[in-house]
Amino acid sequence: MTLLLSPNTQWVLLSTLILGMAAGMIGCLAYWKRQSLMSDALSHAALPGVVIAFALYGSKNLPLMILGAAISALAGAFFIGWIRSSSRIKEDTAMGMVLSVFFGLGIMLLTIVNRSAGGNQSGLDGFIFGQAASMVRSDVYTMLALGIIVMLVVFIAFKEWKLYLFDPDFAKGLGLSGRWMNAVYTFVLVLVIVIGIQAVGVILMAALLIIPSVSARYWTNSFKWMIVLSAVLGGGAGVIGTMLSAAGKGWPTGPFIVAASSAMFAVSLLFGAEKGLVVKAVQLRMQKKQLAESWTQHAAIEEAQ
Amino acid sequence: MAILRVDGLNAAYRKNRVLNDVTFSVEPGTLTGIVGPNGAGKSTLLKVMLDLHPKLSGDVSFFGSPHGKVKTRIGYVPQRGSVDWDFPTNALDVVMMGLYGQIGWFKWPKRSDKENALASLDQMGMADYADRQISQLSGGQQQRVFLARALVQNADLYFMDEPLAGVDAATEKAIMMTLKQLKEMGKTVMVVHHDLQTVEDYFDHVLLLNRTVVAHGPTDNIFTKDNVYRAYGGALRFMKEA
Amino acid sequence: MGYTAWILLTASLVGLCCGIIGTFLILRRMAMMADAISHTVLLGIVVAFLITRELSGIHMLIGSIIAGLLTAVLVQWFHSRGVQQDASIGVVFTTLFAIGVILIATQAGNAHLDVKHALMGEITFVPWNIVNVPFIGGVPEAVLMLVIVLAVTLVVILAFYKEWKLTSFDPALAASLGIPVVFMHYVFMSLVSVTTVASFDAVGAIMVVAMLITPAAAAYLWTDRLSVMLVLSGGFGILSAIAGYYIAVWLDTSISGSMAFATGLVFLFSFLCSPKHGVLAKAVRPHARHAADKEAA
Amino acid sequence: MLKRNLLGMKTTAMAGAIAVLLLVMTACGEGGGKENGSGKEDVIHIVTTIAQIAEPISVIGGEHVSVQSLMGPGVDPHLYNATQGDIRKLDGSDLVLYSGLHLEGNMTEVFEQIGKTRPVTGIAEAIPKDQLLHDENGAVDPHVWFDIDLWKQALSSAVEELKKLAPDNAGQFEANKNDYFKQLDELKTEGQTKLAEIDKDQRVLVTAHDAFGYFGRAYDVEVVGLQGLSTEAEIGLSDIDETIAILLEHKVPAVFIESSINPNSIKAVIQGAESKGLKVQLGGELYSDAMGDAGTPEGTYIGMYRHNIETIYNALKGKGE
Repeated sequence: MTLLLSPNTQWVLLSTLILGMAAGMIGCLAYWKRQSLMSDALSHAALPGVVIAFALYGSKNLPLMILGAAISALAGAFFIGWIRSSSRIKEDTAMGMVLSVFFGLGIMLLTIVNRSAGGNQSGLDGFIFGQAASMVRSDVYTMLALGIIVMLVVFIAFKEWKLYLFDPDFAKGLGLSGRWMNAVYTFVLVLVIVIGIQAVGVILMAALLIIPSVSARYWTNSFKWMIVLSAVLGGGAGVIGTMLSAAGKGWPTGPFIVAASSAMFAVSLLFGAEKGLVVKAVQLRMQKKQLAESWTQHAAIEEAQ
Repeated sequence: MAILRVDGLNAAYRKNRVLNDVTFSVEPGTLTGIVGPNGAGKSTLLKVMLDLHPKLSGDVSFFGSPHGKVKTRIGYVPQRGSVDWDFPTNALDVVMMGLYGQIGWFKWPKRSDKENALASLDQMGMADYADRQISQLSGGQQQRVFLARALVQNADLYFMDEPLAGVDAATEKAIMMTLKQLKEMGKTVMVVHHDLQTVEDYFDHVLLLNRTVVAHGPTDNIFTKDNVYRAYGGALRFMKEA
Repeated sequence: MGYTAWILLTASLVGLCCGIIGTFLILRRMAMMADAISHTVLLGIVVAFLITRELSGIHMLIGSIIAGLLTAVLVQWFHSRGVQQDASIGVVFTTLFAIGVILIATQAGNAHLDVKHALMGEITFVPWNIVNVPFIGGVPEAVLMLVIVLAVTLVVILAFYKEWKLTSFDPALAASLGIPVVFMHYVFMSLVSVTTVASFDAVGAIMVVAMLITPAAAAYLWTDRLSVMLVLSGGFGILSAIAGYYIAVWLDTSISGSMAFATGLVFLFSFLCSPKHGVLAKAVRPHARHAADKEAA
Repeated sequence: MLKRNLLGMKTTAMAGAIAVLLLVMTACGEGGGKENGSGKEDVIHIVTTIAQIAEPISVIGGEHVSVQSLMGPGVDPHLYNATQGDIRKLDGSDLVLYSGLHLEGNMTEVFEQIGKTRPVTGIAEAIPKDQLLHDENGAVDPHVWFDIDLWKQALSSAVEELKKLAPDNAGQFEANKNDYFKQLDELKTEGQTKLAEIDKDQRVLVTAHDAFGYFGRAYDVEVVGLQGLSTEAEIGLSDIDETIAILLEHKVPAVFIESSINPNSIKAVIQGAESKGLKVQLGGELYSDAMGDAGTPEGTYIGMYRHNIETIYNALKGKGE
C-alpha cells in the first residue's frame, strides 16, 4: 500500500490525529457547558473579521485574514457570554443570534467590498476555510503546538475544570473565579476553532468538537475517562477517515473523517457500557428473567410448605 | 372498595432494580405519607403508577380501571426543578395548565376555568400574585402555585412528589392545611415525604417503602420503631418512642 | 404593486412567519435547529439533483424540506435516547452535511452544484419570477409560498395554543395530562422546516437563522406573557425586515445581509433598554427590583 | 380586577400584526417602470454580467455604447450577491448581455423578466452544443471564454444584437469587430506558438479549480483541476496523490493557483511532490472566473488571456529538475 506512505497522507494523518485529540478534549468541556455548537457559531461569526482584514490590507493575505477571523470570533464569543450572563436569553439562542447577525454583517461588508475597485475579492466567504486533504508539514507542527496547549490547560487545572463545569456556584464559593476560568476556556476554544477551520474547514471542525465527546459519554460516567476516551475517539476518527479517503478514488478527506466519527458515535450509542441502548435492553431483559426465576422459586417454596 | 390497587409491581431504573413485588391498596378519603430512605423508589413508584416510567411487571388500577381511562380524575404534582423558570407565563397561567387536559383540543379556556384557577390560587393564599411572572416568586410560592395547579383539576386522587421539600414554614403549614381539607372532602392523597419527625402529625396512613413494602396501614399501629428500623435498615440513631 | 413594495412585502412576510415560529423555537431551546437545517439542506439538494439530474427549483425545494424533516426526526430520536439537545443537533447536521459533500465529490461529477445556486434565492430577484394566482393575478412565487406558510403557521399555533404553551413549559405534566408531546414535537419541527426552507428562497440560509431567532429573543426581553411575546416577535420581525431594506438601499449592499444585521440592532436595543429585563434597567434600579422580591417572599 | 379576559386580548393582538402588514403594503407602492438612460441620444446603454463580455463589447461598440458590468473585476459569478443598485442598472439599460450556460445560476429568471422590456441575450448560448465540453452526465462547462474561437462566436452574436439596436452604425460595428477579432487571432496564434514550444509531455496545467477545460482543448494542454467545478466539493487525499503522480510522470515544473480559491490545496501538491524529489514551483496566479483590476492590462480580456498564456509559458518552459 505505497499510497498510504505518501507524504501528504502522512501529514494529513498526523495533523488530523492531533487535532482530533485536542478537539476531543476541549469538546468535553464544551459538551458540559452546553456549547457544543460553538464552533459552528464562531466560524460564521468570523466572516466580518475576514472581510475587514481583506479590505484593510487590499489583497488576500492568509495569515492576516485568519487573524481577522480570530478577532471577529472572539468578539462573537464575548457577545454570547455577555448576552447569556446578563439576561435570561439561553445559551443556544445567544449562539444562534451571534452566528447569523455577524454573518449578515459579513455579507453586507462583502457586497460593499465587491463593488469597490481592487482585484480578486471573490470567494472571500470561503477563502479562509481549508480542507483536510490539503494539510502540509507546517500544519503538523501547528497542530502539535495546539495539542500541547490544550493538554496543558486541561490537565493542569483538571480538578478545577471538573468542579467549575459541574457546579459553577460552588466553585465560586471556593474562591475559584468563574470569570477567569471562563476566559481561559473561551480563549482555548476559539484558538482550537480558528486553527481548526482554516486547516480542515467548518463542518469537520464542528464534528470533531461534538461527536467524540458525545460518543465518550456513552462509555463512562467519570469525567477523567470521558476526556481521555474523547481524545482517543477524536484522534481515531482522524486516522481512519484519512486512510479511507486515501484509499478511495476522489473520496474527500474531511467528510470521511466526519463519517468515521459518526460511525464511532453509532457504535457507542448502541453498545456503550454506561448508557448504550443495547446494553440497557439486555439489562432490562435480564431483570425480567431474574424476576421470572424468583417467581418460580417462590411458587416452588409455597408448594413445599 | 379500594380506590387504588397495586399488585406485584416491579420496576428498574438504569442498572439496579428499584421496585420489587410492591403490593398495597389504598382506601378513599385517606391521607397517606410514602416514607423511606433515599433510593427506596418513592418517586419511581409514583412515576411507574402514572405510566411515566416503564414497569417490568405487575399491574396498577385506579377506581378499578387502568390509568389511561381515568387520567382526568388523577392529579400529579411532580418534583420541582424540571421547569425553566424564565418561561413567559404568570402564576395564573401555570394553574390554568392543570385544566388543559380537561378543556380538550381546539377549545380555549373559558371564563369559568379562569375563575376556578383563581379560586385554587386563593386557596393556597396566592391570589394577589396571579399575574406575577413565576421567576419572581420564592421557592415556597412556586410550590404553592404547582399545588394549586393540581387542585384546580378537581381530581379524586392526588399524587405529590415531596411537595414540602425546601419550602418555608408558612408554606408548609398552608400545604398541610390544604391536604387536610382535601381529606375532609373525601379526596384521596398520597404524598412522598422525607421528614420522619412530622409523619405522625401530618398523615393518617403511612406506606413504609424500601424497594418493597415494609409496612402499610394507619399511622398509629404501623409507624413503630422496629418497622421504621426495618425500612431504614438501622440507619437511625434515635427516634421518638412510638 | 411597485417593485419595492413586493420586496418589502416579502421581507415582512419572512419577518412575521419566522418571528412567530422563532418564539417557540427559542422557548423550546431549539434555536440551533434552524442553523442545522440551513446546513443539512445541502444533502436534500444533492439527492434531489442526483435523482432528477437538473437544478430546477421545485425538486430542490422538496429535497430541502425532506432534509429538514429528516434532521428534526434524527435530532428528536437521539435526544429521546439521552443525548443532550445541542449535542444531538451537532451530531446530526455534521453527519448529514458530510454525506452531502461526499455525494457531490463522488457522484455529481463536475455539475455546477452548490447550495448558493440551487436554492438560495436573492430577495432582489423575488419580484421578477411571477406566478399567476386565480383571482389576484401576478404574485411573486416567494410571496405566495410565504403567505401559505404564514396561514398554516397561524392556524396550527392558534388552534393548539395552550398545548404548545404546556409542552414548551412543562412536558412532564403535559405527558401526564395525556397530551401527545412527541407527536406535537414533530409537528412543530415540520413547521420549522417548511418555514425555514420557504424563507431560504427569499433571503438565503444564514439570514433565515437571524429572522427566526433574533426578533423572538428581543421580544423575550420585553414581556412575560407568551401571547404578547408572539405578537412582539412578529412585529420585530417586520420592523427589522423593513429597516434592513432601507439600510441596504442607503449603503447599496445586500438586502438579506442588512435584514439580518437589522435584527441584531433591534435585539441590541432591547437588550440594553428594555424596561423589564434590559441591562440598563437592571443597573439603574437594582434595589427596587430586589425589594419587590423581598416583600413578596 | 383581572385584565380583559385572556381570549379577547390575544385576538386584538393578532389583528394588530395584520394591520401593520397592510400598512406596509400600501405605504410604499413606489412607481417601478423604466427610468430611461440619460446621456447622448444615440448611445446604447449595455449592461453585462461578467467583465469578459463588457470589455470586448465596449471596444467593438466604441463611442456608440456605454457598457457596465454587474460583477466587478474580482467578483466570482458563482457567488454573486445582487443589490438594489444592480437592479437599477438593469432597469436603465437598453441591452443586457450575459454569458449563459448556467454560469450565472439563479439570475436566469431575472433575465427572462427583464427580457420582456428590452433585448436580453445569453451570448454563449449561440455556440453550437457539440463544440461545448460536457462531463459524463451532461453537465456543461460554462467557462467558454478560454477558447478564443468559441468566444468570437459568442461576441459576434452580441454584435448582431448591437446592429439590430443601431442599424445605421452596423457597418462601423462590423469593422470594429473584425479589427478586434484580428487581435484575437494574433493572440491565439501567439498562444499556440508559445505553448507549442513546451514539449507535449510537460504541457500539464494543474490548478485548484477545474475552469480551464476549454483552454486545454484549444492549446492541446492536459488540464488537471483538483476540486472540480463545484465550490462546495472537498478534495480527497487520493486527488492530491494522483496529481503528484502526474507531475512526477511528466516532470511538470510548475502548478498554478487562482485568485478566488484557497491556495492550500495547491501548496499541498507542491510540498508532496518536493518530498518525492520533484522541485515544483508555484507558477503564479491565473485568472479563472474573474479578470484583473479595471484600467490595468489584465483588466481587458486580451490582457487577461495574454497574462495567463505568459504565466503558463514561463512556468512550464523551464525543465522540472
